[in-house]
Amino acid sequence: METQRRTDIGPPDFRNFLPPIVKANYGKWKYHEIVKPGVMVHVGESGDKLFTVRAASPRLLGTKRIRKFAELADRYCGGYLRFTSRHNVEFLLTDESNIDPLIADLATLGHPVGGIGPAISNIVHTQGWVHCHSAATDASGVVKAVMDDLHEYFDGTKPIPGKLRIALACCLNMCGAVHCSDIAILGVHRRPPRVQKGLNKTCEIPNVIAACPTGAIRPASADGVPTVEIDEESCMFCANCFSVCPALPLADPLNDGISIWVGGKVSNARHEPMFSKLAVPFIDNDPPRWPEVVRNVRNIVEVWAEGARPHERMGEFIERIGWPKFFELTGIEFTKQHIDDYRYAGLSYKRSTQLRH
Amino acid sequence: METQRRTDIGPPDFRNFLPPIVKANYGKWKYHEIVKPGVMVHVGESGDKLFTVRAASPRLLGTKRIRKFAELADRYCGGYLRFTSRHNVEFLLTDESNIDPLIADLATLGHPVGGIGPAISNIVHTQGWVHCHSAATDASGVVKAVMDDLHEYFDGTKPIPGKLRIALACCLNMCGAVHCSDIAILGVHRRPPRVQKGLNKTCEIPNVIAACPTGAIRPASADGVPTVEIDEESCMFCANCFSVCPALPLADPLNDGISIWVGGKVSNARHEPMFSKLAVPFIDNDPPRWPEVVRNVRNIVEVWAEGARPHERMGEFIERIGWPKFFELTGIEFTKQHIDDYRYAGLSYKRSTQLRH
Amino acid sequence: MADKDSNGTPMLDDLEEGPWPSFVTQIKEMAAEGKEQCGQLLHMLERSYRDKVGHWKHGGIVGVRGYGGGVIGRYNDLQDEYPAIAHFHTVRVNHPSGWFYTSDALRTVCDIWDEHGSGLTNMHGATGDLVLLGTTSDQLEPVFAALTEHDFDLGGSGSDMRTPSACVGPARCEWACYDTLDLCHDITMTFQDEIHRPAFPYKFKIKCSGCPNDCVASIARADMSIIGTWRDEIRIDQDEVRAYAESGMDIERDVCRRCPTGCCDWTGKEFVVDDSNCVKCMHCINAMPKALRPGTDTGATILLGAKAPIVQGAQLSSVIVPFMKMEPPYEELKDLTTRIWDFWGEHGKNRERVGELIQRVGLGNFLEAVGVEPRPEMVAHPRDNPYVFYEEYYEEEEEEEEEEGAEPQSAAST
Amino acid sequence: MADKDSNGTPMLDDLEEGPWPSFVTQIKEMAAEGKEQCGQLLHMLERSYRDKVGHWKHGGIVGVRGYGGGVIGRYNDLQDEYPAIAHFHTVRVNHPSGWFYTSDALRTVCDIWDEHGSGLTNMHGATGDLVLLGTTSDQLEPVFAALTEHDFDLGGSGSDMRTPSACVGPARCEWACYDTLDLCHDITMTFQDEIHRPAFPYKFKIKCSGCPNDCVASIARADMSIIGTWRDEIRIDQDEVRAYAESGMDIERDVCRRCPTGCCDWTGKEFVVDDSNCVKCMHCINAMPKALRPGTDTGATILLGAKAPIVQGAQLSSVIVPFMKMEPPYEELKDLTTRIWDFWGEHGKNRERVGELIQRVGLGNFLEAVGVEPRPEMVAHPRDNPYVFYEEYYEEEEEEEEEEGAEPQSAAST
Ligand code: SRM
Ligand code: SRM
Ligand code: SRM
Ligand code: SRM
Ligand code: SF4
Ligand code: SF4
Ligand code: SF4
Ligand code: SF4
Ligand code: SF4
Ligand code: SF4
Ligand code: SF4
Ligand code: SF4
Repeated sequence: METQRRTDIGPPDFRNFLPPIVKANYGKWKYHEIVKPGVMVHVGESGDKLFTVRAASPRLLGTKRIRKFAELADRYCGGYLRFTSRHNVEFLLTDESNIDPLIADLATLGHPVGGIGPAISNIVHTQGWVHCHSAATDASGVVKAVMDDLHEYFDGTKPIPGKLRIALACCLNMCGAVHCSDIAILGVHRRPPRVQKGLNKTCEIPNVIAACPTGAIRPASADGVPTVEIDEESCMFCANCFSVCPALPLADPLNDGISIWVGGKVSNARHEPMFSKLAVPFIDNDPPRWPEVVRNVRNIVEVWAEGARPHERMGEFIERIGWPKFFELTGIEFTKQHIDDYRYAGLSYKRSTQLRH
Repeated sequence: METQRRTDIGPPDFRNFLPPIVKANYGKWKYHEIVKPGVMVHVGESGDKLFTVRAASPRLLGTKRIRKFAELADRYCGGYLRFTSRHNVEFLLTDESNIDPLIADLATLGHPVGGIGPAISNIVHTQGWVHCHSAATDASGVVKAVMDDLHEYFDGTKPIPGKLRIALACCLNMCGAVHCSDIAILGVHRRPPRVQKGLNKTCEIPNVIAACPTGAIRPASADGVPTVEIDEESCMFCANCFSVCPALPLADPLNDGISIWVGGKVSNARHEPMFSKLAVPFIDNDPPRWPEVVRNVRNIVEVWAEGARPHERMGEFIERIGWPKFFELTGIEFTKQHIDDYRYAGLSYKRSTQLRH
Repeated sequence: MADKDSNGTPMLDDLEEGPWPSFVTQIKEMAAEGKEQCGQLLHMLERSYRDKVGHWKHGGIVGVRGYGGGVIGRYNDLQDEYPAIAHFHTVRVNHPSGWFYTSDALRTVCDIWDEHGSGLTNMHGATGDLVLLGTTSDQLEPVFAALTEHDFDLGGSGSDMRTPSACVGPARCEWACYDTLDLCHDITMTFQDEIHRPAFPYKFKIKCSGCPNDCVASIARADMSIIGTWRDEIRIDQDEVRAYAESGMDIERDVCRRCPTGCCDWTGKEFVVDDSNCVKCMHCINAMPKALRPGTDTGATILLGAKAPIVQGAQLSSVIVPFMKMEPPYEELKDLTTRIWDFWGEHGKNRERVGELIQRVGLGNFLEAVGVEPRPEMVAHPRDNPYVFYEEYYEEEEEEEEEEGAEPQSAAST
Repeated sequence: MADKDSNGTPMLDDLEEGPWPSFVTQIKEMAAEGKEQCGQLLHMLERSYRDKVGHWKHGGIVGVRGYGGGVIGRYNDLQDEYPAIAHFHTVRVNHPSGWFYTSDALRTVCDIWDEHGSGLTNMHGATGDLVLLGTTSDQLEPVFAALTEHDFDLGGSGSDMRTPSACVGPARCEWACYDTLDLCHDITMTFQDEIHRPAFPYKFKIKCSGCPNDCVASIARADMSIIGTWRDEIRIDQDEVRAYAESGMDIERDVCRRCPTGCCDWTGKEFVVDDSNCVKCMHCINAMPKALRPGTDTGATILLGAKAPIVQGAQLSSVIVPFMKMEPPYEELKDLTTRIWDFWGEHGKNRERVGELIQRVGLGNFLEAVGVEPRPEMVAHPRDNPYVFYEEYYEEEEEEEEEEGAEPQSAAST
């Protein structure tokens, strides 16, 4: 038996999963055009045409739905499909006449088509209460509520100036890599960890102390047993201590919630990549639909859609009009929390007189 | 007697020193024009004309020369003159016909006229070996050598695209505020402080230890007497310890010298103010004329004068062409020393793919 | 509604409404298939919605024999109430480069997961893995056996090399400056041991984007970002440029004025690029895909260090090799990678990412250690503070004799 | 040359050659006037040129009665060889605003200094003082008496308020947005005690520039930078603009394209400014002084914290009041300044400049402490890291009772 156990074989070779037209035109594509919302065509130097239909996905998929996707792929494109880096599903067609029937079937199945070109695509997100122990909010539920509200920006009903990327992470670990998104939704804790009894049994106290960037954790002892104590004044709720020690939970119904960030980008197009900056410091968790989060995101999207120039990403737009104007247009209040006070804080102060008055 | 001792009277009221034409047009100037190198006219709403003749000064002046300036002022402009924030002397004339005779007299006295408009003005500088204990190089001597070489850029013989500001400081205290100059000449130590015997008598050991930003200073004792020892590996020669403790001199003939910095600016015109960045890490002290420093400064000036657009300051020019191009054009070698490794180092790394190849 | 309330998850039921596909529906579908775990997951999640707090505990170390990564252990804190998801571990399956599948391949995975797990997945995880969401410890070996039997293998987790990912690249993109899919597959195969057996100070991620548009967000999310670019001229089809102009595009305003270096011009007849000042940002090409294409002397820029903010603050990757040709067997890249791992392995602290290590020791020292020459392309600008370290200084003859010190006297820099 | 060599300072003699006025000539002139100090200074300096090291020692505390600042003590380390400059202290004389003088005023100072000192000066020091360079301890009181008798007073040194300085401003500049000279003189008089009696954690400098050109470099060199600006429209004389165009200026290229916000346009006939997006950078005005002028609703931006790099790195001042009207008696500004000094005096460490204090406690906390509302104008951008401090959190009823904590529970922020 043992001898038969296969390990370190790696993933299947992608070449076995490429449609013939891709094999034929591999590396020889000439240009692409957007045919209509959610549909684009790539034309090869050979003249071959590959049509891509991009459909929305909740990312959390049951095998039943995946089998449905497989069925559709068999029916319309020889069984070839792929998923995108933003978790949409893409069907790769050669027969143009299959596009509309496919879109119709997808609609019945509940998957709108869109997200290509100047549009809001799927929200990159994370586990939340569905599967993670570290979450300060849910992921899938917030995403569903926000995209229900913004779907017209996905399916092309409402045209916008350029790409707008939204991401969500349910804690500061930022598995959704929200630190570079046009709009980022971030779950945050706001209460210091509560030290659990028997911490010393589960955790290495020196590691725990070392884990804290602000030195808020000190060794202590509770009736003879070694443990730690938290200097609550210097805790900024990063949860790094919890990552290394289960006995320091931060999750707390009254103090957990969501913050909203804006103006990040990843691409090198025009402006170099940028981090997202704080827009709304805190909104209470309000399941199932987080109405305040939804309202704030829409508000920000609309301000941008209204004012941005073609191709202009959120961060480029804000840099052009200036942050004071951004806060004025969105009606978001500028507070002490918006002013950086971490390591590089000083570099974010305004060190010139170039101001609009 | 005591009662007669005057204190806290402050400086004389500048109003008593203003020429009548200035009093008459105070705050009511309309525009100015550059008449010729070193001469400009300010025209009041009244139509009055005030001519300014700006002459170079070594800044270090003996009373004899100052009396000469006073004489010239009496002869040509009713005794009114001023000095500039870059230490030039300005004569304030109302009678246009006095300009040339004044310039002639100044020439005989050895003071070229210039520095107005797109020009290299006087070098803001410091004490150096003439009067400071902290100097890693001389100030006045280097300034003299550099300006002897660049005087044509001051007196207008060689036109340039915009203002170019040079400053010199003889140690990292930067009294010349060289941190924001188009070209900065900075004296640097490169040998850790040498602990003098009897340090404990002159210095507070805890203060000395606290003064070191890199924690390179440790308490120690030499045959029973408390003193400090220097971890030479973590010393970067800032001399802050010396500022608080005379028993820790850094000055050293073999290791002191000059570094050259570029691209800083102060004005808010066009680009926000910028810090100077390292160009040449180290040049040996080579009195009396520091030929390598002079050569490097001229080289940088010429590269800029050659390539810059109208009004474009050094830093704006370099940002436009890119730092790699700057090093290529000047032939200055890019080394490990150019890469920041202090507190905010990470923020100076190139975090995009926007590169010229 | 009535029947919805009856199943006791009114809040989640509400999330089935609306145009966007619902994850709740997905869980319910699988519950309806008879997956008890999914029913209980649904109810525990509803409870989280009421309590406003998660009910998962810190995961213990679980996995498959011989591997140190690929499985995320997960247990709930209400074991008695939700026993079917008492363990609910995640299995990270290494996806095929570019996330390409055939319907058969997908069905194979579904069959395996229906047999051994909850039937729930993430297509895909944020790192790129095909995430199988929720199974019990005893099913880990069987699921692994079934997967490998069908040519699938696990991805990374813990302090190992994580599953690399790549943009669609040459398979469907005219802008791919190197073969992202091949490189991604190649390094995944080369570094199987590093992926499966955690031996690093912390995680290490590699992401491959074919051009500076960076469609896998590698500059923000990968310890090593490999981003395609070119050295020669942008290819221009002037007729197509004119066609864009005629179709009403304001080329001067929307293309030229948005060029970061202002190095392109529209004469009204011709689109002119000063390629020596082009920083390969892609904008003009993005705006006129039918008219413009990257050059043909292509390769990639290698950048290091991107990561999330925990705990010193987020980082974007920074340039370590401005331009590298990208051709199989990618030796130059692999050598560099190993040298980086060696230095990191030796000097990295526990849970210190490569980007943090570089900032701690200084880029200059890091370059020396991994044998790369410093170049101005690696910095946005040279240092603006005067705190330069020098490793040695000169001493006068006498001093030397006294101290018997070498001249120049040496002291390692920090 | 012969006679030059004979005086034994060949290196310095060489620095008398060349077109630029020579400091050596100045020292020699005063030596020739019979100032022995100057002769010895020259020879000691020549020695420094040979040795490549200075010969001055750390200055001890010297000064005039009742003052803690204004004099920099200086002693050489070769007392026996150069006794005439064994002490060679610097006296910092507070200059008149804008460095305006009459010939008589200059002669007065010369008379005093010829009598009591070396006759050498710096016109002026980098902070702005009229620097009297070199005298002996016993001459300090007499020189002070003579100066005050003629209406001059000392400037600052040590941990006090330093001599403020101002650009020429309304006296000779059409762009002055407030009366820099009057403000400079007014605060100098108001804060005489703070200038003469060091009571701060460290030095505090104020510099007044009439417009964003910042001709006294206040944003780089002053703990408090007061820089003129305006709120209304740039005044435009279109005829003069056209005159510049006719005279050959490329307004589109050299003015409009260099506008940081691209908010001005040249139609070929008219120069149009979108003042709502103008950031008052001065460029278009600088380029066309006959045609453009700042608006008439003028005031100043107040910034804090500039300093040299010792020891945490250099800082430029940052905005604390985006726009403040600047009219005598300048109460608003003086109140703010005192509130800042109070907080700094209480919380500043020894040798900690205001800019360093702000970075240590955080701008947000600093604003609270000095009673200024946070505004987006104060930052280049909001924070990009998620590490937000909150001073309080909520607790549930039970917890409270247990802990008898107030709700919300309070904890001061750092
Ligand atoms: C399919 C996908 C790659 C993949 O392997 O999965 C992809 C595919 C394409 N991208 Fe992308 N991008 C994809 C994720 C990204 C990402 C990553 C992300 O969003 O997390 C980025 C970086 C986003 C950012 O900067 O924050 C990205 C930034 C771009 C850009 C630059 C946009 C900009 O102006 O900044 C372009 C060019 C353009 O759209 O003008 C682009 C262009 C394209 C083109 C047109 C390239 C081509 O010629 O085929 C492709 C389809 C058009 C379109 O609009 O989607 N793609 N693209 C990804 C689709 C995600 C989705 O489902 O929506
Ligand atoms: C006299 C003086 C003020 C004083 O009270 O002493 C002064 C006077 C004038 N400056 Fe200045 N500036 C003076 C130091 C400065 C400084 C400070 C410094 O150099 O340390 C700066 C900031 C320099 C920097 O950014 O690093 C300065 C940046 C400017 C600028 C902006 C230049 C730019 O494009 O960045 C202008 C506008 C221009 O020249 O186009 C300007 C313009 C002017 C004008 C034209 C203003 C006017 O309408 O009268 C004045 C004479 C023209 C000229 O070119 O000198 N002045 N000016 C200073 C003369 C110093 C000297 O002897 O050369
Ligand atoms: C599953 C996934 C989120 C998702 O829903 O897709 C995920 C889930 C977790 N991440 Fe992550 N991370 C996931 C992609 C990321 C990414 C995005 C990426 O890889 O592009 C990041 C940001 C980029 C980066 O690596 O910095 C990310 C940054 C973190 C961090 C912070 C690491 C850091 O150095 O800052 C942690 C904390 C830790 O490692 O202790 C973390 C830790 C975790 C843990 C293991 C929680 C923990 O501390 O043990 C989460 C397990 C959740 C669960 O129970 O399923 N996860 N994590 C992603 C992996 C799926 C996959 O393999 O495809
Ligand atoms: C005389 C002068 C240089 C000159 O030749 O003009 C000067 C000379 C000295 N400065 Fe300075 N500084 C002078 C303007 C400056 C400036 C420029 C400015 O004020 O615009 C700066 C940079 C701006 C700033 O304040 O940060 C400056 C930053 C320093 C520092 C660093 C302070 C810091 O926080 O970084 C020190 C070190 C210290 O204070 O211990 C210093 C210390 C000194 C000392 C007292 C040396 C010492 O450590 O005791 C020097 C006395 C030299 C001597 O023997 O005459 N000097 N010093 C300037 C004062 C003349 C005047 O009053 O007009
Ligand atoms: S972001 Fe935080 S809570 Fe969300 S999946 Fe990642 S680690 Fe878990
Ligand atoms: S949450 Fe972060 S800041 Fe607070 S104690 Fe834990 S590690 Fe320290
Ligand atoms: S820069 Fe340094 S050496 Fe020069 S005067 Fe200032 S403190 Fe003295
Ligand atoms: S010079 Fe600076 S770094 Fe070196 S020991 Fe002194 S204080 Fe420390
Ligand atoms: S990164 Fe570039 S090559 Fe890859 S898919 Fe995006 S646009 Fe195409
Ligand atoms: S790729 Fe970018 S930088 Fe190059 S020409 Fe086009 S827009 Fe300009
Ligand atoms: S700062 Fe402005 S107002 Fe003052 S002199 Fe310079 S240009 Fe004139
Ligand atoms: S002052 Fe500056 S920002 Fe304002 S219009 Fe003129 S150039 Fe533009």
